[in-house]
Amino acid sequence: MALFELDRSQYPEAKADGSLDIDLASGKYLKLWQGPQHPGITGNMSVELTVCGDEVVEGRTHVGYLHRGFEKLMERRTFIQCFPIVCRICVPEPDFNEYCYAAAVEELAGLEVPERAHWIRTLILEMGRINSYMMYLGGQAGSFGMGVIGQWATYVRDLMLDRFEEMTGARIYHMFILPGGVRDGLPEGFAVRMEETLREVERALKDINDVMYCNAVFKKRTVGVGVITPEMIEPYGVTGPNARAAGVAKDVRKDQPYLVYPELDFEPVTGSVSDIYTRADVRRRDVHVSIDLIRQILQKMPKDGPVMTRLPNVLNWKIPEGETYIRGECSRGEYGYYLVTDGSGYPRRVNVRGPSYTHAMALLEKLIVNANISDVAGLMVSLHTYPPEIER
Amino acid sequence: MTVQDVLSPFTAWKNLFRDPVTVRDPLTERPGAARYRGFHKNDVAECIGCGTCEAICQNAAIDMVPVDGIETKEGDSGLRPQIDYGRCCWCALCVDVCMTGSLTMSNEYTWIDSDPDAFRFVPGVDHKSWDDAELGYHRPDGHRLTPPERIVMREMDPERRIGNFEEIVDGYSVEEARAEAERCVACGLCVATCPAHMSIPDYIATIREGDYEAGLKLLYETNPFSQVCGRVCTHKCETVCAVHHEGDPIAIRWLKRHITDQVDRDRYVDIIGRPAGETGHKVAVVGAGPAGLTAAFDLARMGHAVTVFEARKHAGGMTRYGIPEYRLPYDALDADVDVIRAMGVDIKCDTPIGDKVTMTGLEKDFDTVLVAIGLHLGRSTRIPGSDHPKVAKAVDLLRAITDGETIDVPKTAVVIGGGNVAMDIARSLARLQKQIHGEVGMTVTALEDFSHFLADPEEVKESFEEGIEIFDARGPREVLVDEVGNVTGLKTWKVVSIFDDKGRFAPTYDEGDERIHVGTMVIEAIGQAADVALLGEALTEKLEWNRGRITVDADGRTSEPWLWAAGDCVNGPDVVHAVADGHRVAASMDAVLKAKELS
Amino acid sequence: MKDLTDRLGTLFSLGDITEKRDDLAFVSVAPDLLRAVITHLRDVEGFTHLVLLTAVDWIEGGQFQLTYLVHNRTRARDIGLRVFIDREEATMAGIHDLWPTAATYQRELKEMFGIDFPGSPRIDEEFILEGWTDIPPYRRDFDTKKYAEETYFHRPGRETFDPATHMKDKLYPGEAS
Amino acid sequence: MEAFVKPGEKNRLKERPERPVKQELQPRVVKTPDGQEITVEPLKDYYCEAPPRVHPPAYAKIVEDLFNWARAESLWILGFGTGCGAIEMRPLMTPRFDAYRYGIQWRPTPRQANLFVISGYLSVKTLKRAIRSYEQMQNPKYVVGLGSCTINGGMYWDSYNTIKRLDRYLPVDLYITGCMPRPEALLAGFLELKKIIKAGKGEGANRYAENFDWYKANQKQVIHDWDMPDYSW
Amino acid sequence: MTFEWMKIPFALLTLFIVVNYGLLLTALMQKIAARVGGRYGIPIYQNYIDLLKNYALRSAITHGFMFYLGPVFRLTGGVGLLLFVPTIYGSAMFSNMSFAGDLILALYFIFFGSLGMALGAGESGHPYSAIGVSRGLSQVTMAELPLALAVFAIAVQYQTLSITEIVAAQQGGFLHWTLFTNPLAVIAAMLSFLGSMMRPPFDVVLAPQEIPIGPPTEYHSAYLALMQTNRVIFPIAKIVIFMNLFFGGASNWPVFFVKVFAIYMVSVLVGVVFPRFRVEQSIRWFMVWAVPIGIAAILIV
Repeated sequence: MALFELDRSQYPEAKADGSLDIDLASGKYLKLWQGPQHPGITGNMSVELTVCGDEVVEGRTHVGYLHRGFEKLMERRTFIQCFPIVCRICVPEPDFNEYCYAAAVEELAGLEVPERAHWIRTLILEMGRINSYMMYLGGQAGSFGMGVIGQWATYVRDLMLDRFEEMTGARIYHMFILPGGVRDGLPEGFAVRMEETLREVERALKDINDVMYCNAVFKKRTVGVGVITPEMIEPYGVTGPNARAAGVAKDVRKDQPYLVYPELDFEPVTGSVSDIYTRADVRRRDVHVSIDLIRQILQKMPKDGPVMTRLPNVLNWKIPEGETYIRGECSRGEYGYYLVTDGSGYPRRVNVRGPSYTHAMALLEKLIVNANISDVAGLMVSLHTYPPEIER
Repeated sequence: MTVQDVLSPFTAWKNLFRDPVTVRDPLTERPGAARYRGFHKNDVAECIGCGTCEAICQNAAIDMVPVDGIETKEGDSGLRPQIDYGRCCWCALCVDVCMTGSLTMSNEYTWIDSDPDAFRFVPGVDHKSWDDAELGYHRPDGHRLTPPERIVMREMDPERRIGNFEEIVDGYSVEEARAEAERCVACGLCVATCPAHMSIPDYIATIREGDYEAGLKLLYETNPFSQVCGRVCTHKCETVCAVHHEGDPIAIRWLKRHITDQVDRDRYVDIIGRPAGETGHKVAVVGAGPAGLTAAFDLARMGHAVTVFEARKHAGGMTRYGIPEYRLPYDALDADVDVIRAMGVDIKCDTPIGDKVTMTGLEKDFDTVLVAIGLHLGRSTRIPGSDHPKVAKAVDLLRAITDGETIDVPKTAVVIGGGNVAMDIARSLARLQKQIHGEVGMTVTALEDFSHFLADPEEVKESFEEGIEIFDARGPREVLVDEVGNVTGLKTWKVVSIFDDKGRFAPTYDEGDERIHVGTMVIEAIGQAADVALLGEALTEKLEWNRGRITVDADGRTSEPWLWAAGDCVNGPDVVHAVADGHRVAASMDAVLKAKELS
Repeated sequence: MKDLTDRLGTLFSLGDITEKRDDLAFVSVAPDLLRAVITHLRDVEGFTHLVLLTAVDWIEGGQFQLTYLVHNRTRARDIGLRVFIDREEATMAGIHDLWPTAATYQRELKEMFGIDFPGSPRIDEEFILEGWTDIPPYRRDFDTKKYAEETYFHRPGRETFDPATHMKDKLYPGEAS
Repeated sequence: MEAFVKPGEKNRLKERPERPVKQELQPRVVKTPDGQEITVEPLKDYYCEAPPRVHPPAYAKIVEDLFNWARAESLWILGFGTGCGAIEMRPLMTPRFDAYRYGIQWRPTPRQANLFVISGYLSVKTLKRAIRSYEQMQNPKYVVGLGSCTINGGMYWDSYNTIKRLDRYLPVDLYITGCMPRPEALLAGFLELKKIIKAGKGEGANRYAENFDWYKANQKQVIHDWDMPDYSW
Repeated sequence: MTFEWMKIPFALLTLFIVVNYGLLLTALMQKIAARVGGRYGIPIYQNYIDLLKNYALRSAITHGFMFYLGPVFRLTGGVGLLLFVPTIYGSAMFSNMSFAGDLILALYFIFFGSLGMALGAGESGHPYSAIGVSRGLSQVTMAELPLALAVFAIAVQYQTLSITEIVAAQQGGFLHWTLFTNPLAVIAAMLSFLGSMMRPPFDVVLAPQEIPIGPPTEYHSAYLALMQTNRVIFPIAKIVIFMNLFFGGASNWPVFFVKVFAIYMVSVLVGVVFPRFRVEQSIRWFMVWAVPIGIAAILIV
């Protein structure tokens, strides 16, 4: 209805760098801060909105509330001491940090990882992916005021955390994948309990599908909102489900297979138009892929064999000079570790490339313009970003 | 948008009729998983306080603190880890690295307090509710952060080595040594056990860094017999090595040897440093063994004029005359002696005390005197037939071999004794037998059984490899002599026990298990005594004695103010002990001499 | 990867080339050539995805190494461009016009390393830190432990003993070494 | 609890240059849509400045006991995930653990919340917001430090950007150790907090007001751009 | 009709019953919603504690006179609404202050609270309050429209503006309820009811994830307690109107409890399973669906 269309001609012109010259003194605009203390924000970050009526004229992401200086701290920790700290970079899916870091160290130190450790690592990463998506599903529904999805999703995530707990000995920060392999094999009867959990996940997914995806109001809120056009993908470094929803069938698991992905059978999930709905849908289907992958892994993985290579004395561990980049496909996109060593017992530099770095900064600031205030939270959640991996 | 989209969401209401999935009582119904990394437990009896957990903790959460009721002793620092739960991140690296496996985790995870200073405790000492928890994280089998296996020392094949006196072990290559040095966790528990308190972790660190000259300097600060000790030290340090608890100890002795091998011998004196300026004091040392020479070395570096009187042809004492060449090549010993000489020590060989030089003379001519005469008299079993000329003492034979004297090598011989000296003489004679007769015919009979054997395991292993027969738990009863008067062998009984209830030496035998060991010669290697005759009667009278040994105080000082005694003759046979003694005596003498200056 | 570096070598004068894996190589490029090389990689060779832009502080050599990692999505391979710039006058031309998202990386480098990218959007704005007055924290000469000890409160009352020293004090006090 | 030290006594802070007030916080003249011109002084207008006050228990003991019981049984947590521990708040409030059963709810605005759960480490930037949020909460209010990093810095003990001891900056009633503490531990902590409140010991807000200068000095020592009033209830 | 002073204690008794019922009912609704999520939810008495707690908070701040009056207005709206509608049909004790034209007054009171709230929340100076108020007013206005149309329809139908008379007209079996005599009006009114219950899909006014809880953002302590009290009275008062107008009223307390619960449940039934509309979407939705039905209801009559 044309009745509600706003006249955008009165908005200020964007400058070359995309910023706007907004005269707050004119009284036409209102400055709004979403976050850091704001229930609609993902994690602890904030968005500075300049609104005109209900429309956002400009949005600026502010991060740093969770900055702990990991990259600096790692420079003064030995290679083994870095291993417990890396997982803290991303809370909902910490295992990716552990894997990337371990793989980078293994490559530079020339360690061979036992076959079974690869399988267990893949298993952990896929379990973590489900968890991360469940977290997202709850957040996405919650951002539109549908709390019940969050209840279900968090519950099945919790069941998955139980599996994590019995396998790794911890709920959130598993600290299980360390350079050289993994700590231990699977506990007795793990596959059976895992299958039960997977069934629960599937059941919850079906319910969520019925209630959230086949929902007139949800569709109304999300279809066609916050579209990432294919043209935006390269300039804004969009990866993962955000890009796949736009039809870019790029998945690191397929393109540059790592761990045991070459031996697993799956197809990357894609969509057609990357709006909030499709992105949510891609993620839902991705959970199904992960469930299938976990089943394949549990079926195909070797039942015995070592899970840990013999490490040198970690207290005196030095790694020859070199640099490398390890990437993987986490639930949010491309996760990578850039590790530089200088022959000493400490990393020279570690740089963590989290997908949120591009998604929550440049991309969000781009997408947020002309959005409705009501959609800001939903839009932000739909990019599936976690601030700690931006500021680390 | 379809009608389905409007109706489908209402399916959520079916949950209304399902039971909630909530855990009714989360506080009691949810124990941590079997592998849960909860709060720490420590088996304080197992723990050795090595501090490896502290070293690996990236959060600086662990302090090593003294604990009431836990004594500091060899191989146990008496410290126990205190964990600050205001720092811990439950990564369990401390558990993974724990050298004894004493540190584990429970599956308990709830600790609440309004006092922020309360979150600090010594696991296993400060009693907590989770101390008895059965579940929880333990290091999985095979998951090690420090390599437990020692780098194998390459040595000559038994076939090749048996015919000669060449050194058996090859020594580590640089790569091997570095790999072995990297296994060290630098806890420093070994330092206290080493009689000379060598700075072991520090010199091992120099191997990792490849800085051998720094390593050599560290070695000679505490041990002028580094080359000797690098080969034949009894390495007590390795018995308390933290790695030893769940793996092979670090090859500390071989690493020490590796440092000395890596530095050119011409550079030694420059690296070690020249002695300080002269003080004008004169010191006499009787006996150029490890104890005497170490004291001489130290005193010379302090600037005193030291003269060493040695009865034999060469310096070195028991290290030369007691240890066969295949274990300690003479050039290594000579090199160490040369270093000591280079410090300005005057070593007078072939100068026995008694005739030309007497103790009374030394007392007059020198400010202080050290007696370090070692144990050069072999003890006898006193069994029937042991006075036969073909029954020899091991020390005498070894000396003869060292001095290159021709000895009558029997085709078959029996050794009585199970210590290292027994092995030395057996293996030396075996070599000579091989050279002369073409085959080995040695038998060793030991009082102890193999599980309590006195000789080093590797000595035993190598002896077997060289074709020497070893019988354990055999008590010698009689040397058998045939009617012509030739020794034909040794009769032994099976040993039932060696010590009585009170721990006194009183072996009992099973007479039914008798055995005849064939041999044309019997060698006694059951212990040595000091030859104290050289002290002279007057002095012997004046000194205090305890079971045939001179009584000395902790510094090695005798009851005579000018006289010190050190080494095997006061402490029993051990090279590195002798070195430690030498240091102690030197420090004590130096203090006395300095005090004299002041007064 | 060899074919690519060879082709690049014919067009530009490159520095060290490190083949890390079949799908990853690092190439050193002079600062003034960077733009040409990276534009060529993007437009001609299909390296359209800027993976990361970060810096390494080689304080011993007085240099910052900037690493531009670009990725070819179709052929699934990466090339990292190493650019060494002077540590004292750390300034570099930005690539935010090639990839808008690079502006974020450049802002971070400005704040955490003190490397300036003149003209980059919001380059002087605070990014992660707030009210920071010390030297940029990712520089090697910034000692985070010392800073933390000076600035924040640590809970007192902790004391630790070195096993070797403690054993010396207990078992053989006063003896040498 | 360690004795309160007078401000300045332990000031080890290096001299730091004065930072200029941000442009958006400087006074300016704003023209309203109807043409009026009004002066805006953000530092005054955006905040409600007033000194903090000690509110001692005002009623007879039996009434206070009743009130404390009500306060304990109705804990409203401020929805501010300051650190990674916040991730375990979600399971706590969802079916598995369902903390609502214990009268625990979350509120999106500090005005209506009574319990501030500091979920882990606080970066300096977040500390500033946490202080503001805390001060906007109404007396009595409670702070729970969640995780090791609130006790003694945790694994960020040598980080240049996180505070190490929460009790220096906010009055903390309770600590739950762990990294991170599980929902069960949180729940146990909240139940423990209830006991504290019922015993009338949850007087953190008054402690804060009494030692206001000390807290402020500590806060200002790490927050370098202090562009807000000292207290803004 | 003369004013009987005895009505005052009876009205207060009604108020007391309604407050308690409201406190329990809202808790019960929360428990029901929690069940759908798979959990138990708050204890049934939790609302009492929360209320007591909020009254017992020691400090409270004010942003100005209107800020203080906001909750008072809001509560007045709720109480007033309740007092001017007959709760129990046929009971002299519980017909409150109902009179011939009370329907109009009731409609006015529904609006009155929102207005007062708007003024008070506006005074708090919080931008989210302001946004919430603007959203609230536009949505409430829009949601009132179908209700007004429906009320108009039944006023025409029953030819009276007295709620009591409308209830009287519906007696004699449930087929006499407006629900069956004029279903279109009821549908329009119920859609409006959904819109005014602050539950999804029409809770954009509060929308914790967008404008953390909108108008009441700044309200706390006793202010909040006042509003909480209102929050239990007002919906019930509103439901009483709906019950009287469309569902035959209640002739005794048990019927009252059941009917109020059932009508309340409608909003929960929808609210739990749908996300929220944006404000312009909900306005559009009322325009497209509710208003035409309301007009149709009038036309049919």
